[in-house]
Amino acid sequence: MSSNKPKLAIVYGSVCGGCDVSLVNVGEPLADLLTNYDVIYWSIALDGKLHTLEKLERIDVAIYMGPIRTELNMKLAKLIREKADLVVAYGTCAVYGGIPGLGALIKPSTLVETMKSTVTTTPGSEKVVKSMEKEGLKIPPLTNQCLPLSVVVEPDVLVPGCPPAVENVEKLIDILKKYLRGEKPVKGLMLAEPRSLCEECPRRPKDMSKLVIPNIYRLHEAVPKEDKCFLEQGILCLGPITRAGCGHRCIKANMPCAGCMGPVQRVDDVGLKFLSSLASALLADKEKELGEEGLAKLLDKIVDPQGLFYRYTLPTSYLTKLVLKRLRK
Amino acid sequence: MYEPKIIAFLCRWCASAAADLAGVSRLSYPANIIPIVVPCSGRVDPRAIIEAFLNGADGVLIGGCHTPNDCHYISGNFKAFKRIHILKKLLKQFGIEPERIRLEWISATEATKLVQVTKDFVETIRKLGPLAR
Amino acid sequence: MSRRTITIEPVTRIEGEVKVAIFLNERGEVERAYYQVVEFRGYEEFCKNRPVEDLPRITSTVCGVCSWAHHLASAKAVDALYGRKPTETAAKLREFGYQAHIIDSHLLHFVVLSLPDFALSDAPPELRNIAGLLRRNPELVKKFIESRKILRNIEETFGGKAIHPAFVLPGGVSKKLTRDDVDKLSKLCKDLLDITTYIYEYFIDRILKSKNFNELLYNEAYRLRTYYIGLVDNNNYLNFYDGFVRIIDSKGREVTKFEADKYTDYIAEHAEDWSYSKFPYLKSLGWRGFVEEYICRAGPLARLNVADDISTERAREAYKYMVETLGGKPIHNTIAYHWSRLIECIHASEKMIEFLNDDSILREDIVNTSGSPRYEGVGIVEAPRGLLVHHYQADENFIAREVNIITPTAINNAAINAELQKVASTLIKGFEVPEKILNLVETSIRAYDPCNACATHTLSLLSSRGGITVLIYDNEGRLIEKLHSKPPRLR
Amino acid sequence: MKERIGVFICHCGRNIAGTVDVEKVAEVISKHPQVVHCETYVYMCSEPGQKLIMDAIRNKGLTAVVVAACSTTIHYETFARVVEADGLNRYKLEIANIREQCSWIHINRKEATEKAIRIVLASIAKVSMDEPLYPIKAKVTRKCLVIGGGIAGITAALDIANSGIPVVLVEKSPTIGGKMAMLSETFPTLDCAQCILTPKMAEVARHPNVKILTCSEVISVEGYVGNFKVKILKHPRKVDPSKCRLCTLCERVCPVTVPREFDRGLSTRKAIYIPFPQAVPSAYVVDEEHCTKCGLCVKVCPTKAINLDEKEEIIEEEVGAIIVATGYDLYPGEKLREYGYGVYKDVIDSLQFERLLSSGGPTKGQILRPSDKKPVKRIVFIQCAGSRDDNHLKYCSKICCMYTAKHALLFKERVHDGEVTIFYIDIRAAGKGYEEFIKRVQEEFEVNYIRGKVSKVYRDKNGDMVVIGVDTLSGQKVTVRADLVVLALGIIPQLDRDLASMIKIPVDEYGFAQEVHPKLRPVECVTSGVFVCGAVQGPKDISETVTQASAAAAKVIELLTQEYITHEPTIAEVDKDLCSGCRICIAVCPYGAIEIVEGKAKINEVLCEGCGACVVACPSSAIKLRNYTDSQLINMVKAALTGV
Repeated sequence: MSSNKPKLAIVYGSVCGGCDVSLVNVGEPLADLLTNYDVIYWSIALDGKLHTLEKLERIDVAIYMGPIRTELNMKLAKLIREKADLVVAYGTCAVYGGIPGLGALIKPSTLVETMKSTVTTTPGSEKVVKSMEKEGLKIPPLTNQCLPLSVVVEPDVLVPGCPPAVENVEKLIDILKKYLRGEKPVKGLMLAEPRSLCEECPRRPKDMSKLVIPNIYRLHEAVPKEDKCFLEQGILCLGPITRAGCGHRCIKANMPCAGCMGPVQRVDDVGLKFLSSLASALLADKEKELGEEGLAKLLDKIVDPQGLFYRYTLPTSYLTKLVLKRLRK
Repeated sequence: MYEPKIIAFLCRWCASAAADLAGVSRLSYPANIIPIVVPCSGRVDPRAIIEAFLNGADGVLIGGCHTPNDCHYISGNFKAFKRIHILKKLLKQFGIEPERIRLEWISATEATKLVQVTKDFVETIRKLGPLAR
Repeated sequence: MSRRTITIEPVTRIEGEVKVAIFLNERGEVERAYYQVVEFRGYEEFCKNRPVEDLPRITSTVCGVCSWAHHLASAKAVDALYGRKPTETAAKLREFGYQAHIIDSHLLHFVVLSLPDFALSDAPPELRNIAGLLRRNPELVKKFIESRKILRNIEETFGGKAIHPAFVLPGGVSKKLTRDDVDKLSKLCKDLLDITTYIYEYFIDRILKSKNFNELLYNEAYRLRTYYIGLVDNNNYLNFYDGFVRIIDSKGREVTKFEADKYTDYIAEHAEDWSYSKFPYLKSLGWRGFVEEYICRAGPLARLNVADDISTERAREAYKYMVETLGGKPIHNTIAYHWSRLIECIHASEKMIEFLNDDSILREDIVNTSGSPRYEGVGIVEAPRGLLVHHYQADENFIAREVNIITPTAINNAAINAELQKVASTLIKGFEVPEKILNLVETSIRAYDPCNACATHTLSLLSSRGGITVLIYDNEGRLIEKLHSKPPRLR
Repeated sequence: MKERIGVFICHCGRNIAGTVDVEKVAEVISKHPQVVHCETYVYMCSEPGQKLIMDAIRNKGLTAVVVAACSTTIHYETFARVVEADGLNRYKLEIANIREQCSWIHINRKEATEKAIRIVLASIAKVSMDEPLYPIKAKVTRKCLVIGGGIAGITAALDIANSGIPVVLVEKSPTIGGKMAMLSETFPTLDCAQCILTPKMAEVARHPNVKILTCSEVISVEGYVGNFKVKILKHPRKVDPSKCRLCTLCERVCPVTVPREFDRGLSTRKAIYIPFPQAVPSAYVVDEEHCTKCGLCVKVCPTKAINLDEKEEIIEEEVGAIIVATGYDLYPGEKLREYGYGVYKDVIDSLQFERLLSSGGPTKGQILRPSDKKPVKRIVFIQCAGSRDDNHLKYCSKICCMYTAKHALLFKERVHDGEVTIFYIDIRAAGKGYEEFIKRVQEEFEVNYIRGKVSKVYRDKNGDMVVIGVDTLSGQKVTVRADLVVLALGIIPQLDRDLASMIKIPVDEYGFAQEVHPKLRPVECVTSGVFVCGAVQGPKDISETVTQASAAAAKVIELLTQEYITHEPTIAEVDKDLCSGCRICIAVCPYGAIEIVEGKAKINEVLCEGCGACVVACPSSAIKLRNYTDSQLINMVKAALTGV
């Protein structure tokens, strides 16, 4: 079954499957592309097995989805970088770590304890496995952290989005078509806008006067209006720091941006930057009136800054690096 | 004895002037404090604070002008206050002691306060131990 | 001859990373077979200390294939926690959008993941897939691709994003439906019903009558006489979004029927150290290992077994036909999961048209902001793959303190293992195992449409003893790689 | 370009070298890859020291200089001139302060030396990324806008005009003069208010450098210090002041009668009227709201001065500075229900009482009660009516104690056997001659001061006003009967919110204009080029108002006598390619220096003071602070920590 067509592999980290579905969702352009490539591995749709992949000396294009959470994920990530000419980090998890990245700093032992202590779990599970079978049944252990592909190897193309928007997947397909003709994209190409969601936000006001955050409301405290800037309603929205290019789908559903496209071009740490923006704009017109105490009270309404700022990017935060550095010492 | 390294971002108008006054008055304080003069406490970027930690600082002190009315730039001190407030909370979530960051209002005349604050802060950090253990 | 191990790695055309390990004895007979989930996610821990109202958006990413199920189960748990019953309009909007998702997931699974096993059973492995299907039956694939666009459009109308939607608030939804939306949806839903009917008829005319499908459908190895669990409404009719949890035994007798928040009285979970997925079981039966009689199954077939009837016309007819054909309820034939899926697709399509004719979906009261908080809430929905439970506890500031999620794939984990053992023992005789046979082993797994991202939202036991060795075998049982890894060192 | 940095380390005699091992510092610093020259000298600021620097710049082709010496505030200018003398840009110089912030505060030589090295390394990190910069220059329009034609506006306008700078004085009402024109006499000297004010009004009216626009409002302000563009809406006066001879014919034929504002409703006027005889401009005006356009006045006017079809007009002015002097208003008496203001005609406010006292007022200076025009014998004054009250105005209105005392005195002068009762909370008489004045009123004029709060005022069957209160000194309930009750209503700022936001004047919680610093910059607003004076900035009396008006004028003169404004170039700058126009920076900028132009933030170079608050706030990192960029700050931190 050897073919002259370039070889394409779609490989997983600890995926949720949403990226796969987003790829399938583009329909014809994908079908068209797949006829031009020899898809050697894509376990959701095809029957190629791991050993086939391992035996190959070279892959032309590899698309990696999901975060790296187990040693198997890690092995595959390194394997494709070694063998593939063009590596695509597909989806927020592969680019920034994604939501599973929220577990980046949780110790595996804690995870075990949590598992053991959920309300429905029976303590002291029986063993059905015979000891001699154990060796063959070893599961790949967890990596110490949950990492995006982009931290482990250097991808050629990055497609953020949880999952990537159809428009960006189509762009990727275009790139892969051009690749067939020998055109390789610039290294590190990010399929998203360099600027923030605010630029294309449908709620951008006509009167471009200052943006003051008047208060902080959680989603159970305020019903968002459908036509007004979320921040100006006191509802925390990551729009100002998040790359545009997602088609502002959440905003359309009247929900604030949670940042799945990752930070704008020049920002490398969402939390450290956005906390400044947020803090600055919060009651910027009432600072002296409220004083430190009054301001502190309002700021404390940001109950989970980590989860707010780093919902999709925790493994890439400098704070994560700092914690890991601290642990390594 | 463990000697912590501390970066002190001092606003040009108040805290740094207080440091100058401390010098003129020959008021001694620990050499652990390495001053970096900034235009305003509102210029201190949380990213720079974390950079200090990543490069070996065990504590970061930010000195600005008193609220509500002393800031040379009107409200830079409030900006610093709000940012540091969230930053500390964020650090806590990452398991890093928020006490490693200290924001203080020190007017140009308060050389003694500067001395007191720096001495106290060095002690606090000494008790916390090195950031990277 | 010595003992051998056969691994299928990864099991393909299912969602997530799974491995099958089959241990053969000296005579080449199957001694034990294991379905091993080797992917890890870890949600239950890192959802802690997050604001509970954010959990619907966070947990929707537990799984990208059934993100709507998680979004809504989470929403219901959050509603209960805040003590806010969603307004009638909000509940309808959620349920409306959810029908589209059921179809989305079912059709994707049927056409892309499973149909190649039946429609292309004679094809070589590299063509036993959607591409092969496109060659053999372009019309069907075209319809399928059309359905993707329609479904994406419908899902985006409600949820913003079709995958990982974001549109629920405690006690309601974030966005009203407009008259324009309804006009657009009318056309889409009508077209969708045509497509689901087409695919159903294709199945009845072409697949159901085919020899190889029939062989599997009635094959004793692919049949488990188990308990079933699923949601039913007040009339004991099929319902995906809301209702009571009903459990029946293998004879079809109702064992119990309970409301969501009582689930801990009935369901418990067992953990094994060789899988990142746990094994839920019925408390009344206790954990007895992979023994058919003590196992409970969830999913499309389970739903149709526990329900007395279906409310919509076409689906009801199709349902009756299946029950008659297979000799009455409960149906234990695992391959009938596929059939059930297509019946549900028709039901969901019909249900959407019903919603469109209900003017109350246009009302503006989409959020209920009052209610007395209970700080604990359970939300249960029928995910495409079966019963899904989200259970949260929060502090007085509505910060999550405990999170428990039980997924349908986990519920079916024991059944899959039991059936794997049965199928493998029946099919594998000797050390030479053709690829085709291994695919038949996988076919039994695919019937459940397991979703392993879901199943491994949390971690199973990790070996606490020293270094871990990962052995990788090829499908002939040869050890081809041995990986050593040190135990995690995070303190 | 690779930098060639020279580092010059000063011993400062023993001041630095006594604690810091300067040679060791030099040794370490010399190894820095960008440092091409490093030397130490006993006094770097001395002539020979300066020459060392100049020589090195010339001979070694230095592109940047670090002087490690004393505090920046001491010798920055000295060394800046040194590097400039040899053609280097002054912004390529950094001073590393190793004296005040190092040698003088440490004893341990090793520690001090190590720290000095860190400080110098941080300075090298900064200077290597400094850009050469040049001061920003902006032309100045030599004209000032004064908003408000009361005593504050008039004073400021005159001071500025007298210095030769043109002034546009904008007044909302048909005449200048403001509240002061309504007063009878002024405390504590009892000068006649009209007598001291009207000459000033006349002077400003005829001043060649002052253009007075009455019936006018500022409707838009754009631009920045030195270069404001202002639009003024001039409502039609409908009487040509140059033709009006004040013959009163028009007034006599006008069929419409309405209350007279100037007398606060205690008398009436016609729809065509003159606010008061000494009004400036000295001309009649048509009250557009009430005029029926019957045309009678037009017919009788002998000079054809009346044009009822006159339209409003928009006047555009370019000015370099703006003074806001819009004054105050009385707190609405209706809000104090328990005092019966607005219910009983014989409960009046302090300005109404001024009109009763005024010889030009409705009663020609006789004290007659409004309800039945009977002479008043018994009178009650209620101080702090609205002021110092948590339910109304929290602050003290400052002037009420004094004018109430004045009222009591003037009343007693006119009605010798009159009975005066004053309810007060405290007497605040801090001011030159003030305390003496109060004493005089209390003692010479036998005014009954009751310390206490009035709880109720009502009219009894006999038509007497009854005032019920508590004497807080004795704890007794007090009932006083009176013919007239005068409320010393608190004062509130008269500052339209739109106007405030247009000019970008911040206001305090009560709506008073906020100065930059209450002590050191009391007349400046944060918006550069905008100044405030008078009661719009806070309650104050006439003498303070005039003082502040002159202060504001002096600041304006200081600004507008320069041809150019020069401005520090170390300001913020936007990278348009990265800006998304999220509007956060606008909220952060304390100087209103940022606006969105074509979807992108734009920084006004003259207004920006370079604080850097926006740089940190910008979520796109699209703003940089020149010579204090993010990378400079981070590199300084790294350098300081890397150390030896």
